Amino acid sequence: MLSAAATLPFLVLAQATDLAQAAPTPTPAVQQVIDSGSTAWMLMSSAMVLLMVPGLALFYAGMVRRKNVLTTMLHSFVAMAVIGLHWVLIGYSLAFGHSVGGLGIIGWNWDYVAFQGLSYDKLFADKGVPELVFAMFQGKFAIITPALISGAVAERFSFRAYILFIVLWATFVYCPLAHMVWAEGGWLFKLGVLDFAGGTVVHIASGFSALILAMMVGNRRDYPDGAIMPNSLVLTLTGAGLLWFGWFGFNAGSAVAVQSPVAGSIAVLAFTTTQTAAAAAALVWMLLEWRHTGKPTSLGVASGIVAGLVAITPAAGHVTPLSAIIIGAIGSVVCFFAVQLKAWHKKDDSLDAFGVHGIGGLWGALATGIFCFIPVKGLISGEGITQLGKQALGAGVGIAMAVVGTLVIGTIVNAILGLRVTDQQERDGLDITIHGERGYHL
Amino acid sequence: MLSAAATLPFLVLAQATDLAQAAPTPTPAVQQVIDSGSTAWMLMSSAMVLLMVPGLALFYAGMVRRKNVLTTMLHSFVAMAVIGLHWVLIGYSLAFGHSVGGLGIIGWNWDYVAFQGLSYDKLFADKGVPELVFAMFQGKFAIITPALISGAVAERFSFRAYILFIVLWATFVYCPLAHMVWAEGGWLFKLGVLDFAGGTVVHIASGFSALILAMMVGNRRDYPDGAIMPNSLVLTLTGAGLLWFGWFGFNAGSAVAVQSPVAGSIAVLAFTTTQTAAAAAALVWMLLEWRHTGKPTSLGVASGIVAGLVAITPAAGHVTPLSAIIIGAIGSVVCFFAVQLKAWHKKDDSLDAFGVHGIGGLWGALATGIFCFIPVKGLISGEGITQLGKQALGAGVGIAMAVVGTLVIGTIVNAILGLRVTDQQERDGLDITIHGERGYHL
Amino acid sequence: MLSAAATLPFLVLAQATDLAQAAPTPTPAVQQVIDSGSTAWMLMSSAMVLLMVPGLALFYAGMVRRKNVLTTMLHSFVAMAVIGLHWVLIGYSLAFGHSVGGLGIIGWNWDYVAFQGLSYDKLFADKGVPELVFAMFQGKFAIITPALISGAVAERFSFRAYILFIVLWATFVYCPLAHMVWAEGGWLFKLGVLDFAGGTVVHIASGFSALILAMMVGNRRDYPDGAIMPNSLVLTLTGAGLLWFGWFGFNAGSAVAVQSPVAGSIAVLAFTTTQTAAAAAALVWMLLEWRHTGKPTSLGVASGIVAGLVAITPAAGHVTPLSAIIIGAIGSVVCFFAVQLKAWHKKDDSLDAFGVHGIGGLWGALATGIFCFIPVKGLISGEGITQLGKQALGAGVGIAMAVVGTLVIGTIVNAILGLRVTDQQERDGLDITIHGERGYHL
Amino acid sequence: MKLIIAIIRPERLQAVQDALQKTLDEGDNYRLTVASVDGHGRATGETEYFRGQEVRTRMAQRTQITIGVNDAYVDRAIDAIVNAARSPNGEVGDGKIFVLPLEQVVRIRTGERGGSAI
Amino acid sequence: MKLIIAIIRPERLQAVQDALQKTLDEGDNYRLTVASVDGHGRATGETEYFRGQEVRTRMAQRTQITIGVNDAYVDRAIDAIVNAARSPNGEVGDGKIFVLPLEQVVRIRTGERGGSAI
Amino acid sequence: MKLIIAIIRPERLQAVQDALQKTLDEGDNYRLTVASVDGHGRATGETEYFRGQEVRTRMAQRTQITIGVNDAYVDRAIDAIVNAARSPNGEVGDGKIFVLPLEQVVRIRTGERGGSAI
Ligand SMILES: Nc1ncnc2c1ncn2[C@@H]1O[C@H](COP(=O)(O)OP(=O)(O)O)[C@@H](O)[C@H]1O
Ligand SMILES: Nc1ncnc2c1ncn2[C@@H]1O[C@H](COP(=O)(O)OP(=O)(O)O)[C@@H](O)[C@H]1O
Ligand SMILES: Nc1ncnc2c1ncn2[C@@H]1O[C@H](COP(=O)(O)OP(=O)(O)O)[C@@H](O)[C@H]1O
Repeated sequence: MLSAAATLPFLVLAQATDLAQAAPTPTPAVQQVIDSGSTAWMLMSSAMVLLMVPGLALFYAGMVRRKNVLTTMLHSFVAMAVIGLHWVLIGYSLAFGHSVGGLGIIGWNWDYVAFQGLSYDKLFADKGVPELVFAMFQGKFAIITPALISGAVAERFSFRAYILFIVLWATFVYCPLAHMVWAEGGWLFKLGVLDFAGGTVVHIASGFSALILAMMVGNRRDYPDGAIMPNSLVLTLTGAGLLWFGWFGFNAGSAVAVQSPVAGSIAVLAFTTTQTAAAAAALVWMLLEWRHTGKPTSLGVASGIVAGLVAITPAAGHVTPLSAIIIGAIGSVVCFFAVQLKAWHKKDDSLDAFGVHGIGGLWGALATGIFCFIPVKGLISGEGITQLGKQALGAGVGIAMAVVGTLVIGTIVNAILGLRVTDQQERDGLDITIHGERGYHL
Repeated sequence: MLSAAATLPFLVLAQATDLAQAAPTPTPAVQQVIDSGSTAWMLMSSAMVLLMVPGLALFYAGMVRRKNVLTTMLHSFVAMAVIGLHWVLIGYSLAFGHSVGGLGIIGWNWDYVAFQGLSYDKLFADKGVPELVFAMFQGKFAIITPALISGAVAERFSFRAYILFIVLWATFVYCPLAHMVWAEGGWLFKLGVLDFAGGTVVHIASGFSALILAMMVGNRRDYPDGAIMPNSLVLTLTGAGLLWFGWFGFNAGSAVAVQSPVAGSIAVLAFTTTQTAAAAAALVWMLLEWRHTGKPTSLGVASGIVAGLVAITPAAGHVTPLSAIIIGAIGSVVCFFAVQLKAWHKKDDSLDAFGVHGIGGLWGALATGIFCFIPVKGLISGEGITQLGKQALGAGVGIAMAVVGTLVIGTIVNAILGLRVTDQQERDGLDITIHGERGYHL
Repeated sequence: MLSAAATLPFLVLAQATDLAQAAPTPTPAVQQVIDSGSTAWMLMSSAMVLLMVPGLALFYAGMVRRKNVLTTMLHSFVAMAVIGLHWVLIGYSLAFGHSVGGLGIIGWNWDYVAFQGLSYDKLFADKGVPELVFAMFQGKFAIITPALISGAVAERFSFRAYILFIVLWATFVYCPLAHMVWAEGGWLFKLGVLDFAGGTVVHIASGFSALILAMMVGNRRDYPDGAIMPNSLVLTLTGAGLLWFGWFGFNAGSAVAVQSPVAGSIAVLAFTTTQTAAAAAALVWMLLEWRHTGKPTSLGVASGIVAGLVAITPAAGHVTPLSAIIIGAIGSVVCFFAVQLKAWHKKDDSLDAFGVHGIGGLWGALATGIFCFIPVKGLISGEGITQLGKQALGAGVGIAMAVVGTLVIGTIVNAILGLRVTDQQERDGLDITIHGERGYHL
Repeated sequence: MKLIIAIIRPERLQAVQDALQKTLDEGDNYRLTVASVDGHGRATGETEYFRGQEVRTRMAQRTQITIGVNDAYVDRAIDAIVNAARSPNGEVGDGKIFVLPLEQVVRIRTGERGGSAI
Repeated sequence: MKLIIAIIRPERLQAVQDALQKTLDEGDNYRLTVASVDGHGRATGETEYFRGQEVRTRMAQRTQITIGVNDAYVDRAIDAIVNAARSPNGEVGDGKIFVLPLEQVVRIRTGERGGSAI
Repeated sequence: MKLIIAIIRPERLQAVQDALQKTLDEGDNYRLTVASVDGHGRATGETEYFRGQEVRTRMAQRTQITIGVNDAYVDRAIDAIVNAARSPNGEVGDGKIFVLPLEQVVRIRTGERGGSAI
């Protein structure tokens, strides 16, 4: 029985190609047995992605002023609560249910509501892991994605509005996009768009939404003249460390979509590219700064790490480690300049969610089409720009969904609750005025 | 050989029911081979539970005043040292050795002393993992449980007394309770009391002990009028994040007791319920506060997370994800009000170890009897209150052990070393007066 | 097929002995199948060792003055970037390539450059894991080792010089040493020197280099009279917690070198000894302080944890849990006194990289020869001092490489860039003068 | 006008604020500025340890309050502080009050000067 | 000589520094000392919450600047601070300036005393 | 009585404390209050960077000590501070000492006032 499973790794390539060609594969009852190694890895990956949320909280919180440190952390923590529930109740069904009308735009499965029909012993496709752990893993992505947006609107966004916004956004932007790109019946998936761990679904979606939302809510009152200094870059670096750690789960855990056993070659490849891209990007960002201002900053290194991780996300299991170095390095360059542009356009994307996630994700999505070699070959493998074209299409759809979705949802939320805190609240800090707390009593 | 193992998952239900019916199953030599996936997951889970200890240190340390931040962290860290050794030397033997006299109250095995007889290649029951990793996993529980108590007596407890207390408490409260509830020969185990990952053994035991100890040592000199403000809620939130992460190991790793492969369906179920309960509880606590005081606090979200995790602990592998949402939500409500009661009874359970762990653990233990569906069916499965009755009995025994044990041990320690620091030490802070250090030189 | 794999655990002992006897085992095509459990564990271990780097950053950063907190963290973070790349580009080839000239001193494999020849589906030896994950795991060791050195020269070392230094040091000290001790063709490996997870390669090498480098760069201007106080021991304790967690990956992951499945008995044994040694050492350090100064400090507990982890590193998979307690306890004693010696010799090994890693690693290397029982037997198994002799040889080579290498590289770097910042920079702090940032704006 | 600088125990701040508010709100509005400081008083010889090495250290955390008052309220403010900040039996470490002559006060909001600006 | 102690909003510090520098650099060199403080002004009744329990709290973060100036520059310094620290319409919380007589100044570097040492 | 406010380098605090203790303990008891501040002196134009954007910043960390002394000890205290706080060759950034007239001192513990309360 298990020996049947044991031959599977050799089928990965073939399979993955199939997936990419994407006729809704009828899942045959190939693998009826739990593979404990794969399950262990998925459990672990899911836990690691959850840890990225506090990691993000620290990363962001370190960059705001002391008076807003808690509200900034809460943006991430409350997503764990709110989207954590949303996913179980309806999110998973919307993203991974049967394509409604076969259109490949959104899913729905009454069975999946509150996981009622997901029996604990139901396996996921032919991957040898329980479907629940796949659902959990994906749920963590749904949590962190809206939390990423919060960086763009830090220090002035209404907390109530934020909660309503992320619920609507998860429902009408994230879940459809995840369905299109990742679900078996999704139209972009069927088209063969590659997005290994979420360059489009996670980073383009959150990054472009972030920019729009920042423009809708307007600049901080002290931006750009108020000497807004980070309360503690120690937190930011710590957060970057946790993010890097968790990202291994994010990327290497995403092998669940393409291979069995899950903890196999593709997972390891994704792990490796994650590491090399992040290292290259961190170094490049630091060198750019060194050249530019004479000061290699710790925030620069942290930003480079994240930029590299973002850039490699869609490509992680599709490219070689060397390609990953290039993707990370270029990712750092484009993000660095995207961030510098702020000095010119003066849109207060406070913690550079757009500059890093939007631009980094876009680059990564395209780079996947350039550098991929498995399961399909891309530009540098001499297979022309077909895949690059698909990638551009995927990215374009992601951008469109993000921009339009955020404009509409933002307008609605603004009408109901108002997007912005009062001037007095902003000045005195959101921690004390909204949450009745202070970050430090030192 | 392995294909024999491979059929095991399908036996889980049957097996687990057996366990619950609890005639001391003679372990046949079914599984002679290490299952690397299960072992990987147990290694990982053990490491994650260890990480909960620094997580707890941060969670607690953030809430005390600056002058006591280190001593509060040390309460957790020193448990890693002291109970870490205690467990290896005698704790494991007391908890998981053969029932002395067959009474099911305490164990002993000379072989287990200092793990001398635990050959590194000895497997644990039929679970396909080395017994050493089971012992390590359990050892982490033994470490964190007394550390939980420290929250109730923060900022005034003598450090020497604390060390003596936890050694005695581990010996005379924790180990017997673990034996009764979890060891094959334990009488509560044989009776069919369910405690998946320690609602009774860990949370009821520590929570009720915490209350008693807080009453024995008395209120802090500045309580309740001294405006005792948390030195850094950033630490508390970070700690809550680490706890949530680690709790996945705590709960999903506890599948080791019921299934093979360990990293299988029940582990995944426990993982899922852990996630949903925590999310629901965090949201509910925040909403209660919002209604109550108008301020949704970050400490409230953190407290809700922990309350939910506590409540689901005994039920994790026994209930559905939807039940877990309800358990978490109600857990948050009962803990929230238990904590508010302090304003009335004025017992200085400083960081609410009783309010959260005692009450949350009690609710979880009972909720298990209400919502369980596997391996036995509970109230909502229409099987009546039999299981609920067993759960109440288990909880009652846990409470009795905790209360009596703490009264006796506390009295003894008080007689030998005194429970409380001097007034001067308390005023100037324990960090400088006892440890000769300060938390910050900022 | 897999059932062939399944019998492997029983060969571990035999195999391991073979390895120790060390004729370059021709790797037969025994294991052609990925073992997902072992791969899961290696992925996890690699991620955990990466997390040790931010852990180390926090551990060190907490101990320096506020004005140098970021530069101290950067020493670790920049190693992730720089050595992260170095390893992929040439490090792995130098350390694990074919022995150049068969001398067993350094390796080289054009194939390994940039991992070009490491196909993602190539397995590692007979361990059932992809070679890429082995390379990643080892790469994390290469990152953290030079970062350890930075503790000795904190608060005064030039950032540029540091980067150049670690690149050269990784190339000319670390990689050769790793080759000699761990590569199949390494001469010390062939001789049977045991170094389970890096007592010699990691701790002796970094610790002795640290001392030399501290002497070359000279004392801090305020040492020893300037009341140099740690800016936040909260960070140091948090770092110690992350280090302990990550060290489980460090040590138990190192089972990859000796057994299949990797996540098996030896991994569990290493996990257990890691835990017991750390606990014993933490307790002993605290008690020593208590006796010595009357104050059991939190830094003492943290230092003890690290000392114990260092001491057990080379022995982790070779000794019993009880031996580990002894090794940890003695490790704490020797490190404690080594650190106290500073008051006498007045060499400003600022954060005691030598006292803890150099001395602790040396003790551990020797202790391995005393206490080992698997795969070879040592002194206390009554097999005489053969193994102890080999261990002493290994340690001696490590020390020699470190001392000579650091002297040469330090001299070169000093000539090119200067090792030390200006007096003004040192006085105003490296964060603001070199990196243009401050750790806190509280 | 005087500038009162008082060094008190942190845990007394709330009581002091209450007392000052009661006292000052009749006339001046109650306003003050608070800083975190370290006090070195009688109890000398405190030491901190860093890996076994002794370091002379700051004694204990204190709270410094700065408050500008009109002459009429100086004594009342002092009394209020003394009463609220003293520990039950008056213990070493309770702190000090310093009264400095204050020549000018300016309210930034309005540019107003003098007693009415306090 | 006077010692000026001003309590301002943190976000105004940069503007105040610029203004002071412009004003003072002609004569004295511009130098000042900055501390982080908490202000309690008009807006009383702020509360913080700790697990549902209300605690009276410090109102808001303020920045305190201390600056020693020669008599000739006192008014100019005050004006510079007022102008730079005032929020657009002058709002409650903008802060205060206190002017104290300063009897002596010593420059540690040289031991110099008096006006030239400022 | 005078109130001495001195701004010094943090690394000089211990030396200053020792010097003051030696000087003051004969008469007054040695007591002082210490705060962490940021100094802006001669060296203007320091910048900090935030994602590539320049921000004018606080120059460097300084320690402020506040000490109330009786008239007889003022000069001795100043000398003690100057000697202990000066860097070997007297460098820019060594700091300043301000001496303010002090009208009243109250010991909270006893309510005592005046010179003996210092
Ligand atoms: N002369 C002084 N100058 C500056 N600060 C002082 C002085 N006397 C007391 N303090 C401050 O007040 C705090 C408490 O002083 P305390 O020990 O209570 O004085 P006393 O012993 O006179 O009651 C000290 O820690 C210090 O911060
Ligand atoms: N009399 C005073 N004594 C001490 N500090 C004061 C005084 N008045 C104002 N402050 C400080 O200035 C800050 C701002 O005061 P503010 O509310 O603007 O006064 P106003 O209402 O008179 O404009 C306060 O938070 C407080 O820190
Ligand atoms: N006139 C002043 N007012 C306020 N603080 C001052 C003044 N002069 C100096 N300081 C403080 O002293 C610190 C050191 O000053 P410094 O640059 O040494 O002065 P100088 O160049 O006159 O020796 C400054 O950073 C500042 O904090």
